[in-house]
Amino acid sequence: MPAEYAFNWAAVGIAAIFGFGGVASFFVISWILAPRRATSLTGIAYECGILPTGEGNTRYNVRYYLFALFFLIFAVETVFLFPWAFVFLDLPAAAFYSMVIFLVVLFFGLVYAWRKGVLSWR
Amino acid sequence: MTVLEFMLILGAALFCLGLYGVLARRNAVLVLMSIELMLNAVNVHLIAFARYVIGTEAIAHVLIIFVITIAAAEVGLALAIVLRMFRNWETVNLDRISTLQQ
Amino acid sequence: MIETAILGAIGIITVAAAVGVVATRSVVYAAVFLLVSLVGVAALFLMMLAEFIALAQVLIYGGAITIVLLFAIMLTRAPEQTNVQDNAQRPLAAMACVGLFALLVAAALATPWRTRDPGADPMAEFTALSELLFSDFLIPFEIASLVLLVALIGAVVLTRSGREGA
Amino acid sequence: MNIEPAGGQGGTGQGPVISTPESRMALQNIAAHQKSGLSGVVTLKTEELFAMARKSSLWPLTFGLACCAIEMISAYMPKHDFDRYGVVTWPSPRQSDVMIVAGTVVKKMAEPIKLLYEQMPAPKWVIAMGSCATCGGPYVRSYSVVMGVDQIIPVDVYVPGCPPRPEALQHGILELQRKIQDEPKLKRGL
Amino acid sequence: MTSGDRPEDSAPSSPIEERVREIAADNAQSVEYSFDELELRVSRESIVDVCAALKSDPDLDFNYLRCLSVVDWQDELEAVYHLASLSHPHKLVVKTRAPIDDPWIPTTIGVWKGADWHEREGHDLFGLEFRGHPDLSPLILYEGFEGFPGRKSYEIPEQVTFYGD
Amino acid sequence: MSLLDLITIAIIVFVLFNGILTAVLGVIWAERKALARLQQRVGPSRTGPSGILQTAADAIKLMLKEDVRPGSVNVVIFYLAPLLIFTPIFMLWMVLPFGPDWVLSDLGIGLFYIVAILGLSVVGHVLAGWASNNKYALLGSARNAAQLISYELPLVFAVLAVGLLAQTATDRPFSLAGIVEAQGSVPYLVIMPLGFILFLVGALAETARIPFDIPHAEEEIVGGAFVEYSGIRWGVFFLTEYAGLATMAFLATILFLGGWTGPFSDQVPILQPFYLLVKMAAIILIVFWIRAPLPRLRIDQLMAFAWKLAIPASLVNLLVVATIVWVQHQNGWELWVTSVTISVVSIVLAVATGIFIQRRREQRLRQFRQRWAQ
Amino acid sequence: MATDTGLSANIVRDPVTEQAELSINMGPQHPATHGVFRMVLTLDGERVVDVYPHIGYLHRGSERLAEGENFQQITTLFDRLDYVANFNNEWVYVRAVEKAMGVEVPERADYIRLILSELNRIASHLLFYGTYGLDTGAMNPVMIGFRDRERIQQIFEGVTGARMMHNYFRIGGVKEDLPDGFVPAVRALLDQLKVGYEEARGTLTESEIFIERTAGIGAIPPEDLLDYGVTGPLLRAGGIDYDIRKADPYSVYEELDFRVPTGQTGDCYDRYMVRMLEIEQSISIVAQALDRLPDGPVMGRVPRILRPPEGDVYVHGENPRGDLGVYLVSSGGTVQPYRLKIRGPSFCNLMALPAMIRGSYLADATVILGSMDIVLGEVDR
Repeated sequence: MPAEYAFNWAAVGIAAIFGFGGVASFFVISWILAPRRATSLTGIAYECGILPTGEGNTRYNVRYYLFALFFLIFAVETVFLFPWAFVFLDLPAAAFYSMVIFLVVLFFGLVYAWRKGVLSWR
Repeated sequence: MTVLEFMLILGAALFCLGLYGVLARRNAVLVLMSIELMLNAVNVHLIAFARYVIGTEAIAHVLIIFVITIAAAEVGLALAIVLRMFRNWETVNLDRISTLQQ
Repeated sequence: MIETAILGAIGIITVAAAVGVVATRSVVYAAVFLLVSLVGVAALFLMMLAEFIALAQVLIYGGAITIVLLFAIMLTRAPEQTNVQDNAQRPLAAMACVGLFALLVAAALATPWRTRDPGADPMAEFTALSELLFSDFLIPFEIASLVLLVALIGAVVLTRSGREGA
Repeated sequence: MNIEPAGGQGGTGQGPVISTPESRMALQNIAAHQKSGLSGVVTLKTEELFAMARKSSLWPLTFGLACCAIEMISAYMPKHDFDRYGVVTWPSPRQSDVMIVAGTVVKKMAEPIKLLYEQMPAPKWVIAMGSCATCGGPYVRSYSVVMGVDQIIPVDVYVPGCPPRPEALQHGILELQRKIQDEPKLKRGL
Repeated sequence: MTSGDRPEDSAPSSPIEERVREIAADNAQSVEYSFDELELRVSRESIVDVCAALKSDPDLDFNYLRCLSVVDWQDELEAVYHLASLSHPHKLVVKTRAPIDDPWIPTTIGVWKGADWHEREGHDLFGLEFRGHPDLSPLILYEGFEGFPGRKSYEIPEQVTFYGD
Repeated sequence: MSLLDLITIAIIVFVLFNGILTAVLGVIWAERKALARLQQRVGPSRTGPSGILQTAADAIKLMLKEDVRPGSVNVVIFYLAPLLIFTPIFMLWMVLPFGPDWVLSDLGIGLFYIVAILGLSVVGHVLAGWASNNKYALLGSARNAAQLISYELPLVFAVLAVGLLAQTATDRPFSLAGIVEAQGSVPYLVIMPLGFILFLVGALAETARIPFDIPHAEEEIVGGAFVEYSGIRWGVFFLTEYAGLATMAFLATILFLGGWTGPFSDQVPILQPFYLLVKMAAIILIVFWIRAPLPRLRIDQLMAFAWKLAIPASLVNLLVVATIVWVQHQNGWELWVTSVTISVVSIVLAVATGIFIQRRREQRLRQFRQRWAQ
Repeated sequence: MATDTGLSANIVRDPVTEQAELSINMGPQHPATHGVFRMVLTLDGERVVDVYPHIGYLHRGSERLAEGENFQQITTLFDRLDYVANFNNEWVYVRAVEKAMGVEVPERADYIRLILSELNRIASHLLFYGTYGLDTGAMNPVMIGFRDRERIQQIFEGVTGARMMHNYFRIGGVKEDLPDGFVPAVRALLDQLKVGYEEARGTLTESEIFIERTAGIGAIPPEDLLDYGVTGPLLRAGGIDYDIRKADPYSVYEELDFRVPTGQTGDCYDRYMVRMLEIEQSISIVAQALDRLPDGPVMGRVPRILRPPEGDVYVHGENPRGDLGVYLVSSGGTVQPYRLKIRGPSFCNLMALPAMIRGSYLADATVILGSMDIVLGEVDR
């Protein structure tokens, strides 16, 4: 494994560990220092001073799912865009045009969703 | 055990776990997650080949990209179907849905 | 030495998280385990010097697919299901999987792989990948766009309320 | 002289206590001197540091009941500017330290107030702002008014007035800060 | 310069009075002036009909229910409807009574939606049931409040002042 | 890869971690002071000179608050969510260059790293809302996730356009240090103003600042996903929010403002971090300034803005830059020709969008003014 | 716990959108409910399907309390009803007693009352401006609004000695004459208010996002407004030109020249605009009244002990929130009223809330509630 590569990613890995560990250490310090005086009422879910009714975990709006899905599709597009942006200058014209077509196709999907009113919340 | 073999066994383990999930789980969302595991097992094999086996260098990488793409499309569509099922039958239990269908 | 240890640790974490995915009863826990497992796979990619693919894995699986899964879970009220999530085929499935695993391990260990010396420049691999993708794999690439389009349209059609417009 | 309702911030639960801060401080000072060694000094110092942090960052719950609420809001606004003391509001009790009960507490509202108080994480303080929250005020003969919020939750500082001027509320906050600073010496709270 | 409401029209208010008499007809127990406002007394059975007629009549057009008060006259409960018209400059007071041991008056929520909370409040504080009201659950008192605090007979309980538990 | 390397990295990361914490305290203090100035107030003034210790006191106090864990929450995920939200933001700092040599891991595909890691923290938001078992939290987390993922796309496309542009001047176009070098003396803000605006909009939304603070929306859902969090766990969310703001300001500086470069920065290296800080501070102050007077958007307007305007616009921006760069490469133009062309096109596009929006606004205002004419 | 095998019973299904509904509680402690108002919203995703308002979290029994107090003492209760428009409340009450007793008020006292009440109307509308800014998410308006309100309160303090609870209007006049330098001070204040008004114009009135958030939200037909008994700026925003100062003039309003601003659509923006224009009009009314302010006594001839004759009066006046009515029943010969009913404008306006909110977004609910500018003191009394 090349040394620079290893160094770079070791830094990222250690950052992940420190991010987790640092924040977790906050929790531990707080757990040691903070008073504990909870009563039976303390644990009740906050709902503007009224005892909560019904269950908290009710379903989302399906529209949120669609936005997440669009994001997924466009994220995949990003995965293709980055390598393309890296090399398209060195490749024949077909590479450039193929990405234009790719974008247009996905843009069509966006327009379709737009037309169907998915983007405008009814 | 070489690294290649380690990766291959790892991939095999992921694949079998995924397969077990697909067969044994009855919540549709969990089944989908298991399918994701299986796809990832394939990716692990591919990356191991790309690194250590002759003749598979960049092609394996490209294949992984396509696997990820297909997985994304599959998850989006399959979950939409799950949502549809849930709307129609108020459940995501596959056993129950197959009985309801009859 | 350190590398081997890290690789082993990542592998163990990945498999353990995968076990969590298929063993846990809570669907949300399963999603979190899946996230860990997939990020573990991304780390494996990193160990194999494929940094672009590792990041793509994190972006698509870690960011997007997990969110979509979580949204679907929230939408189906599935997190409240605490009863057994497994069906009756469980022992049978377990046996089949153990058998398959044994077969695959045997195959992996028995096959004489034609190995080569691993490459050493990650950026070169990224360049190679990119060039291959946009020269030899142009047609699959365009088809991928169509697949994504179909997924998008299909999801829109499926999730739209059935009565409206019908 | 202030009358401490029992089960107050200290949560000692020893029944009604009537004492002056001065008398209690004297008692505690004696107790502190009897402690031997460095550890007592160190803990006292850390606790004082903690008390300084606590008193400098009093976050009240966004919560106004009646007339006094308007004067309370005035206290956050340009002319009086509570932010100088680090007092900024948060809408959820989970993130608040102080509950400023500004206005008349009616019986229908008593339960929500109690619940909100319990939902706040310790250490927590209560300021009763205005005559109504202190003792019922002009509504002392009403059938639906609670005669002071100290009947449902322990109060640390009473701010008299109907309604108190914003300056009076600021004085109340300063008094509360003094009280918090005194708490480690008094071995209460924390 | 007078303070308070001046008599609203020095112009003859009698046409309104006549019109009110016409509409109320047999239902009217009395029609008279009190201060500057015309006052119409009707029986509780006819209150809805009278109110509906007062509202729908184009000459009167009492489209605005200014206030609905309940007064406890010890033996009787009185509902007072202050009406006004925004198209004509005139006002009217309609009163109706119910005995205190049989306290009900038909609801006028079908005539003015604005009667809704006034009636619920009257039910809360005076125990006057507005029959036909869709939702007479406590509006300003809490569930389980004992007695009718608006009534003269309601003794305000001695306030218990205590410190601690 | 030796153990020494690992220890070095660990020390640097530890310093960075604490540095970020301190910086965040400073940023929060600066915001309170700046907001107070904008609102004719004084702001914190009692704790330390000019109230500079105010945020430190807040942090210590949060640390000392009781750890309230509502009975109905899912404990594991409730505790996991703050970690999941903070860690990705912290990981971003590993690739941010503080100077030409002052970068911990100078990844060849640093841009893609940022894009990938940025998406991770959304999971934490959704989990936080779900684990709280609270209706406000659930609504808040749904809004938060939808907003974060929607505005990540314009951000990503704007960032990618920068990478494309850097192709013309460097052979490491996706490395952040490479991008700074590629900018030379002309920052990309001048060459690609449209991209900068899109980046800024995306960054505002990613950090949930007014007018995009719908996930928190105190007036509607009382603080959103974090409504049940108390003490230091809530503090971590707060910290993450401002750390995210600092990260975004840093990124904007690197990508669009020329990073550490400035007059005499090559001769006097000590000026480099100074320039970086000044540029970051300028961006952060702009964000504060935006916050003071603007009302909040509504969730549907927000999403419509993202999907109907920001994403198409950023895609168009990307395509335009790509086309010009490609044509330049085909025809062998000079570098400055490309820059000027892109600059002109981008400015024209930005101004056209601006005029379009302004005309709509004028039209509407005229209508309202007419209606309310005396 | 619901299982995935059974159909969950507590899902309410909307036949149109087939979404599960979520009922969410706002208040009594909530930053946007302006006090202790509580409403339970039934949501379909982000859409509000239904609203059920709960009031009474500030019910202090003022009406019953008034039956046990002397006529002079009751003014203090009126101060605390609509606690951001204290003078306006006091005025309506003292007019009711004056009408019942037939007391004449000196002209100077009438003018003093008018000036103070109109200033109070400005203060109330400034409070609305600030809190409405907060409701839409902006921070600066509340600071601007309170800065100017503070200036008005300074004048009040000079006149009555109190910032809020003045108890200054007496039956038959006012408590004492104005202090020296009142007129120039108010003139200077009016100039400051005009500057602040322009500032307000820049912050919200012409802000694109603010218009986007408020225009077209919460409008219901004017007939419905009337049917619910909605009054004040809400009614006028709906296009109905009903202002008691014009429609049923009291005091010296007839002698002054002012305009009643009305809206067209009745949406939240119109309501905001009507209030802002009323500030302008009130500034002009105060300026005119200052010009005409006569000399003379400030207290009429009133018996020391007030015993109104038997009978009932209903007096109303135009408060910042609408039509405040006082129904006063005197049994004759007593020093206490037999019955006092207060018709709070916010109380009646609130009845229209469900009709306004239904079908809008969750975020709009707080904007609509904010546009009603309720004060719980007079809702619950």
